[in-house]
Amino acid sequence: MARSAPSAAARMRELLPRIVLSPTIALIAIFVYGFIFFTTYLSFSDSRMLPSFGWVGFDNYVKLFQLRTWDIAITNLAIFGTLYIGICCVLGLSLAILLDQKIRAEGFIRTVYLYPMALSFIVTGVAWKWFLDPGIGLESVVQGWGWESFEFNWIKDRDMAIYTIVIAAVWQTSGFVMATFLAGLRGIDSEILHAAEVDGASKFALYRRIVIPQLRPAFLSAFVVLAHMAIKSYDLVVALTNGGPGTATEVPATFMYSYTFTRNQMGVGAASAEIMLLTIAAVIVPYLWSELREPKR
Amino acid sequence: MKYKMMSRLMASAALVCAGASAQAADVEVLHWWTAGGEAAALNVLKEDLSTKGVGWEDMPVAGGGGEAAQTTLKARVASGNPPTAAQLLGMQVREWAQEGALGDLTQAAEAGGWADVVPGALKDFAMYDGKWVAVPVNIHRPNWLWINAAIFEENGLTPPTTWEEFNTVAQTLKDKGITPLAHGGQPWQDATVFDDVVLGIGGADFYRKAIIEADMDALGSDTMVQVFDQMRTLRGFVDDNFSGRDWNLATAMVLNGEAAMQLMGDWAKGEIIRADMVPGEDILCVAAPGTEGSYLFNTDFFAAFDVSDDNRDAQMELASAVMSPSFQEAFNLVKGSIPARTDVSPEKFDACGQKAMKDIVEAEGNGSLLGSLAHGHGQTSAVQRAIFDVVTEHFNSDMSSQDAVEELQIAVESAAM
Amino acid sequence: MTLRPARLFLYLILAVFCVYYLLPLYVMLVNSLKPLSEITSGGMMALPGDWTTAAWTNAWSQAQVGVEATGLKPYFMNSFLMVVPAVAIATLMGALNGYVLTKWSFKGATVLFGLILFGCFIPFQIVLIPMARALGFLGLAGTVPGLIFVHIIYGISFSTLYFRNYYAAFPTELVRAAEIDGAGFFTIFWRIMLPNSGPIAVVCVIWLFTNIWNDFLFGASFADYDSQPMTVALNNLVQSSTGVKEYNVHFAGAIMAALPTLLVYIVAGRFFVRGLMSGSVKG
Amino acid sequence: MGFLDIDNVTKSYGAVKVLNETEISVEKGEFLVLVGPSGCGKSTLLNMIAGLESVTSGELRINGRRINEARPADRNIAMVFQSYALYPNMTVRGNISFGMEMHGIPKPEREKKIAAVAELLQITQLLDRKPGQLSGGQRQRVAMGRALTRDPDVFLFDEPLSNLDAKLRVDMRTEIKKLHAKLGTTIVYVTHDQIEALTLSTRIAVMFGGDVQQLGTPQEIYDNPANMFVAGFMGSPAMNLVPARLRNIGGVMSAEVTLATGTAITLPFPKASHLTQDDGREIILGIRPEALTDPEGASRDSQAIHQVDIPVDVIEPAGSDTFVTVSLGGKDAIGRFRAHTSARSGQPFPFAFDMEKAVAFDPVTEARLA
Repeated sequence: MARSAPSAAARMRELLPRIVLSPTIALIAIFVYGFIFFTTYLSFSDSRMLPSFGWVGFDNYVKLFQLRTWDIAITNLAIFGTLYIGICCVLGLSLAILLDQKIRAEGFIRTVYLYPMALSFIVTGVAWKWFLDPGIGLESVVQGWGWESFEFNWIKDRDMAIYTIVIAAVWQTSGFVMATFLAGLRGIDSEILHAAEVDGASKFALYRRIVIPQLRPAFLSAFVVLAHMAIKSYDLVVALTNGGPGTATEVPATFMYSYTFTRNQMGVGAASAEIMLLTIAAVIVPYLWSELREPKR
Repeated sequence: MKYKMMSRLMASAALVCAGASAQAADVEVLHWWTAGGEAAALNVLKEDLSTKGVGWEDMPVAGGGGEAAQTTLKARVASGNPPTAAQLLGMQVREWAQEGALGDLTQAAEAGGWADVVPGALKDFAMYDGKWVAVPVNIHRPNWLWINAAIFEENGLTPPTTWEEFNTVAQTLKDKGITPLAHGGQPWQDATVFDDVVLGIGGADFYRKAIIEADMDALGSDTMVQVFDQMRTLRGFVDDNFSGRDWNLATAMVLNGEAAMQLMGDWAKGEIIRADMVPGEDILCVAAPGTEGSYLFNTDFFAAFDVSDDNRDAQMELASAVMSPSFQEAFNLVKGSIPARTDVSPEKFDACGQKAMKDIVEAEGNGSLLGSLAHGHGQTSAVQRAIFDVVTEHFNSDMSSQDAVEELQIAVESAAM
Repeated sequence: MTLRPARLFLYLILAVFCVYYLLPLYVMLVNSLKPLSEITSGGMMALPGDWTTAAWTNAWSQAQVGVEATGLKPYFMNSFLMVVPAVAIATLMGALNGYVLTKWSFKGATVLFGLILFGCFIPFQIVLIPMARALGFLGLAGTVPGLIFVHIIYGISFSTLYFRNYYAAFPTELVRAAEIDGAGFFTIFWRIMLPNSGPIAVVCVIWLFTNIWNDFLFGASFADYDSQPMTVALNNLVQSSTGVKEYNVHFAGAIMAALPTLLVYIVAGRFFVRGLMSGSVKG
Repeated sequence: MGFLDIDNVTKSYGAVKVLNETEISVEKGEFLVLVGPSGCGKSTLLNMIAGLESVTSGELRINGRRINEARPADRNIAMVFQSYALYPNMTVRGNISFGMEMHGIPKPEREKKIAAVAELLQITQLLDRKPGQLSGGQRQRVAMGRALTRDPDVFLFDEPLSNLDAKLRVDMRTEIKKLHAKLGTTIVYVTHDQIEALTLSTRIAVMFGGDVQQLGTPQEIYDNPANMFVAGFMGSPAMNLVPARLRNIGGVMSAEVTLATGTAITLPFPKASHLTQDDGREIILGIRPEALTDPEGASRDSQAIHQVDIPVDVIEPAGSDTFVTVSLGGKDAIGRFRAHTSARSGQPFPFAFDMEKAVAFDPVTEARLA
């Protein structure tokens, strides 16, 4: 049977969605992937103050992994990332469950929990620094109340300073995670909950066995947001400790910034950026995989 | 009003005579003097330029002692849209000049006779390849020791002139329950102290060899071990809360008697004056122990970037205005530093300023006018920060001096590569 | 009401966390209302002995930010001029992308979506130098459109993610019905999709507005002297290295700089959970 | 050539063929129902007619015009969706008027048409409400109203009643039938509900596995299902499919069925008279519940009533009828008795087999033999 050729208008209709999508694709291709490629090249180059294109092979990577600060940065990221994501999830979920108990002032409380997300650490950095400073902050205030032996000097303590970063980071994002979980909780069919209650499930069992397993999508999106924030966290560290005491709270983001822009060792900075990108990819790609496979029913 | 018109006319006439394009463009200045007195002092420059028909486009980016401004500068240069002038420290001037990003001010320099009035050590940074590429705005001296006079008087102490004396004085104070040294644990502050100790213990030649020339033997020498020993000793004279503290909070400790001394540059004077105290009287200023006769300097330059021809005249105007004695005097009176030209009268400066102006002449004479490592006049950014790493790490941990010296050598070697 | 003690305990826990979240804001607010002398004499948590709004007026219109003592006032406008178009365009493009990816999907669209999504995760520091070059190349260096352009690029991944997930749950039959009714690609988008995207638009706008308003790095690097955004000005006010630090003014300025985003959260916050519910949390 | 021609049409997604070569010709004013279980290809076919899915091969014609490439809007069709697909942001009026607006019909004319359609469907008082404020039945009417304004050549219905409760469904079914009678438009209607198919249609296409299993009037489909699938799918309770054996007893054909007791009964089977050569052949005997009754309830007109005593397994009174289950050929078979039957479970009872209504299938090909 002869199939008449589709008209120009029909072809246009066919192409239109792709045309609409193409500016985005072009922008992303250049300004995300192109730049990643550029950085990759820089990481193999002798760039110092500004990009330069002399090829030096893996020198920058070798140098990078010999640097103790990089070691510290990686270790800190592991500690920070684990605690930050873990605590945010647990706290966010707990708060969401508590808030889901038909609380009277829910709107107000939710806003209070959520607002830190609105503030950058350029804004709250000084307040946090003061609050954590034993001389003027929490320690001195509590001691002023009469609890003389109270100590809270983590920010001055090389071994503990990274945990103060966790405290502030959790402060900023746990409300957002709470909102994500709350949305997940509200999305659960209430009939299932009634059914479980009729079955005699205790409140605890109800959440553990029925509710939390259904929050998997919320967990996933919270995890992705948290993971990329953990790896990208820069403002926070700069505002609170600027990497100190010593280099105790250096993280890859501050390391990369400092080598690229302050120390004029752009090649090493680019190498560290590559490692960060690989880490991000290792976290994100499996997520994207699972996310995007599903729609192909 | 009439006068202003006249002067503007004359200025443009002068430009026409000079054969330059009469169109006076604006100058865009990237700097990190963003707040308080220093920013207001810069306004003097702006006003001055506006009388010459040159507009001022202000591009302040503060943070990390110019680190944020450096990032901005790189972005601006990379985008092919550099500012007319940018505030830079000495080493940064040299690094940008090496990248070929800077313009040429020689014409203005010759007209103004700058070569005769600017100290040689500064000229080394302001000139590259025989051309003037930047103009110095001020000379800071980081190697000051600030002393709370009342505390010393009460305890019958005299200002220490060597590190040994310092240790004795400090121990006495510590025994009496007074924090001897106010200090803020930030890398640049640690390095400021380190500078003083290297210079005080090793002397000017050692400082030049170890810091400025990054000589491996000097860096690995016993003298360097002694320097780190002294750093360890100093650690004992600092209160427990020092880490991360801003320098001005440390100064405040000296001002309100919580601590007796601080090793800090002359910008601390601003805090002293604001607390209604008199530098040189209530708060004594002496050279850091063992550095009397030497002068570490820290100069802010306005580097001229390679801009289009239209802007070049305005750029020259800016440079000339910066170098004018009246601006140098007015600005540095506010800033706490001393003028970058030697022919400004010390009359209006306070006791500490006058001492600095006297000391710098002496130091230049005996070859001990040296660039400060902590403030970007000792080493390239890479090496400088590598040394910061070791100094800070050592100061904040229980690393042995021997280990620190080894680390220092490795760090400098790897960063210099 | 038999569970009274448990209920009380519940409220107690929630209240404790309210304190945790409000503390930094409290510190900032209290200290912005004190004279500087009260701050330096200690007592970070104490209420002001001498209430004064001097620091606020100072930060708003008198404080030295750079050469001129303009306060933060002029920078507000700069930020708005940058944020509003960037948010509007990034949201619209995200909506269009989401619409195409879910309702006009074609072979390879999912892969493209995955590639777009990865843009959410790129650390901004690494794009600084190449972006500067690109802007210079495009003639957008140091301009407001240039800054808007940058924010759109790195906002679009998020807006596409939000709208794509939302539209995935949006009944396709509506699109089909509109097609049969004779509506074309764009008519369906304007008349059917967008009017029904309220919840997710709120989420997207909140997210983008906060991120772009709070951005410092791009603002400091790509703005010109006359377009520096609020965050850069605030930073200039707070971070001066060798100047005197007026903490009360800093805090007042900081709260001021945060007011628009705070307001967005307070006003639109209740739609936020609803918006999250309606799509972005679903897998 | 009919009014709507589905000419050798197929649909594939990549290698997967979801609709095999399909040939249906619909006459003007006909009410064609596509019925079948989910995944049978009926919705795909409908969407292809609507232009929402592309045609892989073959040709679609309306009124002789090829429409394969035409935009949905240009096919002069209207469609009512399962979920009604009302635009939630528009009022009822807006929903009804949207399509006309898109076709550039001027406002006064639109208003007039809306009024007329609203009148017809009795939704005038709902015109200014949003879909969210309507009940299921009201939404259904609005969705039909939206379709009606178009004066389409062909009306497409995609399971329009499946979201309604049982009572409303019956009411709306009647309404749709009335509407068809009144307007006389050509309708293609997709459902999985065989009762809807039987009650509404002038013709039915029973679909399964991407094929049209049988195309015919409701009567043909019901009485003479083309194969075991159609037999089992159409009618409720479903046709009893009983394993049996053909017997040629002196030139007269019979079906032999084994009871649970082991005894075989022989049922004279005049319809199989053309199968005299197949003595002993295994067949599946298809017999509808209303052809397996109590003797008093048996059809008076039938020439082939055969009565047998069989032990009753289960009795299920269902108001107007009573369903009686017995074991035939090792399978449960259901008979439809009158309401007040004296049959008792566990006891033998005389069953009347109406063999005029019985059919036979080949157990392997499942096609009808007789």
